[in-house]
Amino acid sequence: MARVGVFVCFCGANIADYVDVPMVVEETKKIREVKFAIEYKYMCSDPGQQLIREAIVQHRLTSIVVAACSPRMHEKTFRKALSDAGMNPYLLEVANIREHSSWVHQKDKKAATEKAADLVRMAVAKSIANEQLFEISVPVTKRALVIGGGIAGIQAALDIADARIPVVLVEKSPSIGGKMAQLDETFPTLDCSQCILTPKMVDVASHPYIELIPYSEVIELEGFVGNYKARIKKKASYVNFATCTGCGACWQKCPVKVPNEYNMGIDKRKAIYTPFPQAVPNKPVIDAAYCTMLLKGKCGICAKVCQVGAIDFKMQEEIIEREIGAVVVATGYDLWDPKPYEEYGVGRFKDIITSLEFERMVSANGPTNGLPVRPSDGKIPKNVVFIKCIGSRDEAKGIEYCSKICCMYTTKHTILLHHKVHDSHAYVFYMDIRAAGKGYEEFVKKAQVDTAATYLRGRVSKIYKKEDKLIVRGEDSQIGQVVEVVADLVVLATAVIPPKDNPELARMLGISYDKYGYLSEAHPKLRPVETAKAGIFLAGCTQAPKDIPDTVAQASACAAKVCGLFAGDTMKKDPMISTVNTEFCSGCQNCVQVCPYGAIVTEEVPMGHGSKEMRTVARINEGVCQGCGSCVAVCRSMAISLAGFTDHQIINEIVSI
Amino acid sequence: MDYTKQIREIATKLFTEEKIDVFVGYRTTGFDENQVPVIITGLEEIPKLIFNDKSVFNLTNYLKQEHTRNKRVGLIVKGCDSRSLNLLLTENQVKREKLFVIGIACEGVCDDEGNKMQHCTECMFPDAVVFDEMVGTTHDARLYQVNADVRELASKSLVERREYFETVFESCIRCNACRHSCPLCYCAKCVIDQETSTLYHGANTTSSAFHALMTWSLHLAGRCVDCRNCESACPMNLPLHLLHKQNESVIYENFQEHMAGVVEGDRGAFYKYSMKDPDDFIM
Amino acid sequence: METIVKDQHVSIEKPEIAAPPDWEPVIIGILCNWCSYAGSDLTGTSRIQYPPNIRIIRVPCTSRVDPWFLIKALQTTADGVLVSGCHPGDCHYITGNYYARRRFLVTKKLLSFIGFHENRIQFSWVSAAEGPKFAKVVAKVTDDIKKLGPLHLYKKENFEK
Amino acid sequence: MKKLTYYPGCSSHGTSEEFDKTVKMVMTSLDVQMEEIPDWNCCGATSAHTLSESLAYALPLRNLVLAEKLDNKTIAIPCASCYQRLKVTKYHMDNNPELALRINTTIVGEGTYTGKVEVKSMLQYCYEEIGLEAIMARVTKPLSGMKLACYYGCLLTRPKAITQFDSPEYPISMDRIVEALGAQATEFDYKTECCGASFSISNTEVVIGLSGKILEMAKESGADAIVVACPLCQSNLDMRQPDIEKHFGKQYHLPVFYFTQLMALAFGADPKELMFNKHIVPVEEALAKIGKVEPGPEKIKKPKKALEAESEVE
Repeated sequence: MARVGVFVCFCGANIADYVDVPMVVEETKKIREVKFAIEYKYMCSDPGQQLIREAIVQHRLTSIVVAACSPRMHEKTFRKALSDAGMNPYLLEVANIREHSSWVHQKDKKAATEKAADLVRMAVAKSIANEQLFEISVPVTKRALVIGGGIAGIQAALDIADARIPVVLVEKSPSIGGKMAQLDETFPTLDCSQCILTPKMVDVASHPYIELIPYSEVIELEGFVGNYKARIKKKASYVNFATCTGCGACWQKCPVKVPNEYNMGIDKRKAIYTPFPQAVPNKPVIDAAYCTMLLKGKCGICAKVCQVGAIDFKMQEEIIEREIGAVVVATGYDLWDPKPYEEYGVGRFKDIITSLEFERMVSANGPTNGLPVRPSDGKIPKNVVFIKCIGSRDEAKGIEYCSKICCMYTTKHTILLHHKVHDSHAYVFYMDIRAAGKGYEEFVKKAQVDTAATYLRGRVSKIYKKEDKLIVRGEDSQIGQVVEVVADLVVLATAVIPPKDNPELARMLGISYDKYGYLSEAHPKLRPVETAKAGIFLAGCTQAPKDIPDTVAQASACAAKVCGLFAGDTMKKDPMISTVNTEFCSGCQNCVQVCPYGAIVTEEVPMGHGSKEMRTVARINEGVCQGCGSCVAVCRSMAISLAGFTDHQIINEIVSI
Repeated sequence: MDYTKQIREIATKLFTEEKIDVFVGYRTTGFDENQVPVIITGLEEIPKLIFNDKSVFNLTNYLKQEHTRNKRVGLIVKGCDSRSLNLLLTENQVKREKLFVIGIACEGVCDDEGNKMQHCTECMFPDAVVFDEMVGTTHDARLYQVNADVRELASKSLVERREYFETVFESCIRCNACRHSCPLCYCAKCVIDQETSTLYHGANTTSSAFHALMTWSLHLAGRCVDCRNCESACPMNLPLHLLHKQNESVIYENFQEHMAGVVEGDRGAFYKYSMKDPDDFIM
Repeated sequence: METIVKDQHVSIEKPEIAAPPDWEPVIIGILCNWCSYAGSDLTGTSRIQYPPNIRIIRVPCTSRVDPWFLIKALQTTADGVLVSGCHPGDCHYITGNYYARRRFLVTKKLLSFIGFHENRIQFSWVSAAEGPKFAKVVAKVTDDIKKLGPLHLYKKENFEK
Repeated sequence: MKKLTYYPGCSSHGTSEEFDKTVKMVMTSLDVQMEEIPDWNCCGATSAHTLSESLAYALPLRNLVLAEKLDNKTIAIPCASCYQRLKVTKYHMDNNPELALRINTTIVGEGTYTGKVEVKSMLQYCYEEIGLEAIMARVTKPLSGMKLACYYGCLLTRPKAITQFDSPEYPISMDRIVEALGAQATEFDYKTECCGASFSISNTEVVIGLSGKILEMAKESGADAIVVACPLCQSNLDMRQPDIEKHFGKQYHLPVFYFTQLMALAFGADPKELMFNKHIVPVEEALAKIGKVEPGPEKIKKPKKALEAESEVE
């Protein structure tokens, strides 16, 4: 038989003025299971809590009901009081007679009192079905995995490592740096991208708490929060990084020329290469798709010229494993291929380039010595048309969303063009100018004045060729007329899209992604860096298009989350999660279907005691379950129960009114 | 519709080629035209098998029984039965590789008086959707129509409906035959028998019948395939299909979902959602 | 969407037993912890007054609400039920309320079909910021149920006495 | 021998007789047997879908269902608009089960749609199923010396999701075909611009403006003539050309051929049989580029197949 103690709070006058508290206590005492009931001025005060502690011992109470303010306010306080008295804290129920009664029925004391008594009775009924629950503690491996070595991954890794937590940073290309390393100057301050990025890259390489694994990919992640195991594939670089000094003799002598990805294919690199001069690590790799030694067994010049014998043509890819507790995904973005814009002649007209190509051209270390040129004849363009929203905000050809950064970088490009070619003129076709950010609007305004660029609000419908010029036909919606601009060079501001292997990555990590392929955050407003899977966080453009300041902020936020997760030796978790009674489970797996966290897996159990025949049942991973109860409601067999909100407890509440 | 010959041929073939251990089919009751399910285990019993428009029962109910579990089973399914089979497959209750399914392109089954059953005239999927071998000529696509009984009752006033169902729940004797005959009721222990619910709903009362039938029909919402095993099993002749068909019409009209069990892997409307679901009934 | 259940807006069910003069309905409110329960707390802290008939039960999410609870409530103690949760898209558990929404519609229509007035079971989306809305919702539900009178249909006691 | 279901559409019996006739000639030359859909009906054109969605799908659906009764894999349709209606209907029948169910019931009695027949435009059929090599093999009088601007119009390749053929903005199938015939296709950027379509009658000025641009660009690309695969495009570019010339005060002299006319010509057919006399803009100047061919009285030796075609048609 349950022995319930009830403690009704006056809350000063807050409750007592509108609810007849002694009357509630009297009513409560009539309940068979209630062995002790008392009112007190402030239950949450020390003496109030002392009252509870004493009553527990004196009356051998098996559960406690505190009728006071909202459980969202003081549930934790009272649970602690129970703990202090040696009672399981989850045997507490709070009847909310302040927010739900005294404050909202101030004109009718009788009704408010009746309601308060009912609420207490419901809480008593529920508490009878309460069970002892124990905080779940999950051991934590204090090491973080960062996937992606762009600015997001670099920032997250540095921030986590600065908290003296070991970080494994995995980058799939030979060098960290990402897209930011390809940029010339950055808006809105026009400071040089390399100048602010490379020190951070060097920090990563030299940080004692960061293990940098370049030219590698994460291929498998198993386990759950605090206890993941990652398998990492190290691609064969054919260069022994341990002995290589980075002298560069190999790539200077290599005879094979390959389009240079770093410069958007505008110039050539060698088959053995470091992606760019400031690469970290500054060690070359051999591109197996082009190296004639690897393809045909001929050449080997690099091995001959290498003083330290670092070239190893027999190198194989290698799988390594790391135990980690949390993952930061920072796989960045890709740029949309404008090929579907056939009416622009993309692919047919050489003098239509993308913004990143333009960025590389005007970059001081770029392939054209910092000058924009027409790819068709190498001449310096005078009239340059910039077209924004190529693929962005275009449901028919591209994607529906706004890529967020194009307005700003196009503005930057008009400035760079103006700086490099003084007698040039820029035309910008735009849909809207979206310059929301610190200093952004000012930047755009200033650029428009300084460069005297012509801004045309409207879409371009066609580009065709007339002699060696491109005729850009579009609408100037502000004058409501079709305009044609004669251009030497057309620059397309192509949309930001998620990396194409994001869905595969998401499936591998067990997190969700949206219809475009961006990885999904747990809550769009309040949990923007967490994923639905505990212990996996998102930084940068892999979640949505972002500029550099936002990316860095999100990366640091990830670091804070990781540090929070690793604050103790074990993670404490609320025990109010679901469990499966395998005896009743029919194995229909509806719960697996509806669980938003993928916390439910299946396992085989014997059909009966000692039986060899097996049947499939559901099992809930307590590390992952968040306790929403979706699975409970779809379980027709009632094999699942949610601790703290069991069917028994809720039905008790319903029938006790 | 008489496929007795074809069924016997296929069953013979299956037993001779040792593809199955048991075959679930129909046989006559022996004293009237009506039929009962039969589970046969060998060639010698094949002459018992019969299939015609009196083959009413949904045989997939037998897949949850002891004598078919873990055996290779040959089975006859009509359109509706095949949909319940699809659901059983989706819900991991049976293994496809253990089944040999004879699909029937069903012309509709008849009641005791020999009239075509009313629900067969409304049937949207007369042809089996899961089968290894198909018997009969398949049908053109058919349109969804709201069950005539549901439509009729729905057009009545609230009070009339309430009075009607009061008599229904009053008549229920809580024998649970509906549940036992339903191929989709396979829970180890039904919720209406579990302690938490028996504690409060009382015994054999109208109230408990209300509770039990409502809970049951909501557990079948989006899953019921309208085979009417429950109605044929009900000793009180309760119009149980009304509850199921009402749920089906709400689901079909509001959620743009497939009919229950038509698509393999589809668990029914309650186990998925759409952002476009109706929201206007919520304040 | 055409609905086949007509006649949902009859003002009053036929009362079998007249309501006693001092009768007050019992309404069970099942609220999700993150939006509606927080919203109802806000109603309290804002001292917005509403009728005292509602008895609130806290659940983590509307997806925890089994239609069975609603049937159980109507069968035992309640004259009406209100279930309230987060607005679509705001669910703390991402998708819970979408699943719940489907179940609610079917349950409501089914109960209406067998003779319960549609207003006996009502649903609302109330966010943690919508304290005033919560008060309005409760006032409306209470008013609706008062018009309908006491619910005796299938009540356990009627059959045990 | 290949077999093909043929849906001629109403314009083949009117403004584009020459298209219909040359299609038949060409197909015979190419060893393709065409079976016309028995009792075919109007595709609904632009009128039906402005009135009723069901009607707009039901009319083409009946044609599709009738076509399924013939035992051929493909329907080929010369008219771009008919093609569009049938293709769109097929797309929705295949991808929109709800709609399919509804529309299927509107043509009760005609049969059930199964989706086994592929819908292609005549251009697509020539390009994909016959193939450039087969076309090239039949050429007896190459069109060498002729520069042609291939104009596709708006419907043959769009919308891409539905037509699944060629590029929606810069198609090349017709260019490849005329190249196979020995002519030179010019780099022509206005391939898929709008010709003004049926505004030709209700608002001629629109057509003069739009078709005028097309002629202007075709001329600029260096073409001697324009090639089309759509009756309405042909009539707009050809019939309105004198008005356009008058309006802009320019001279284009660009005859507008159906691609099948040129195919027949290259396959060796008698130019007199190709109904060039129906054209408004005189074709002589353009045809003179090939050198040998003159639409005059001079008899040209025809290959056997083409002769057969002629006898079949007439």
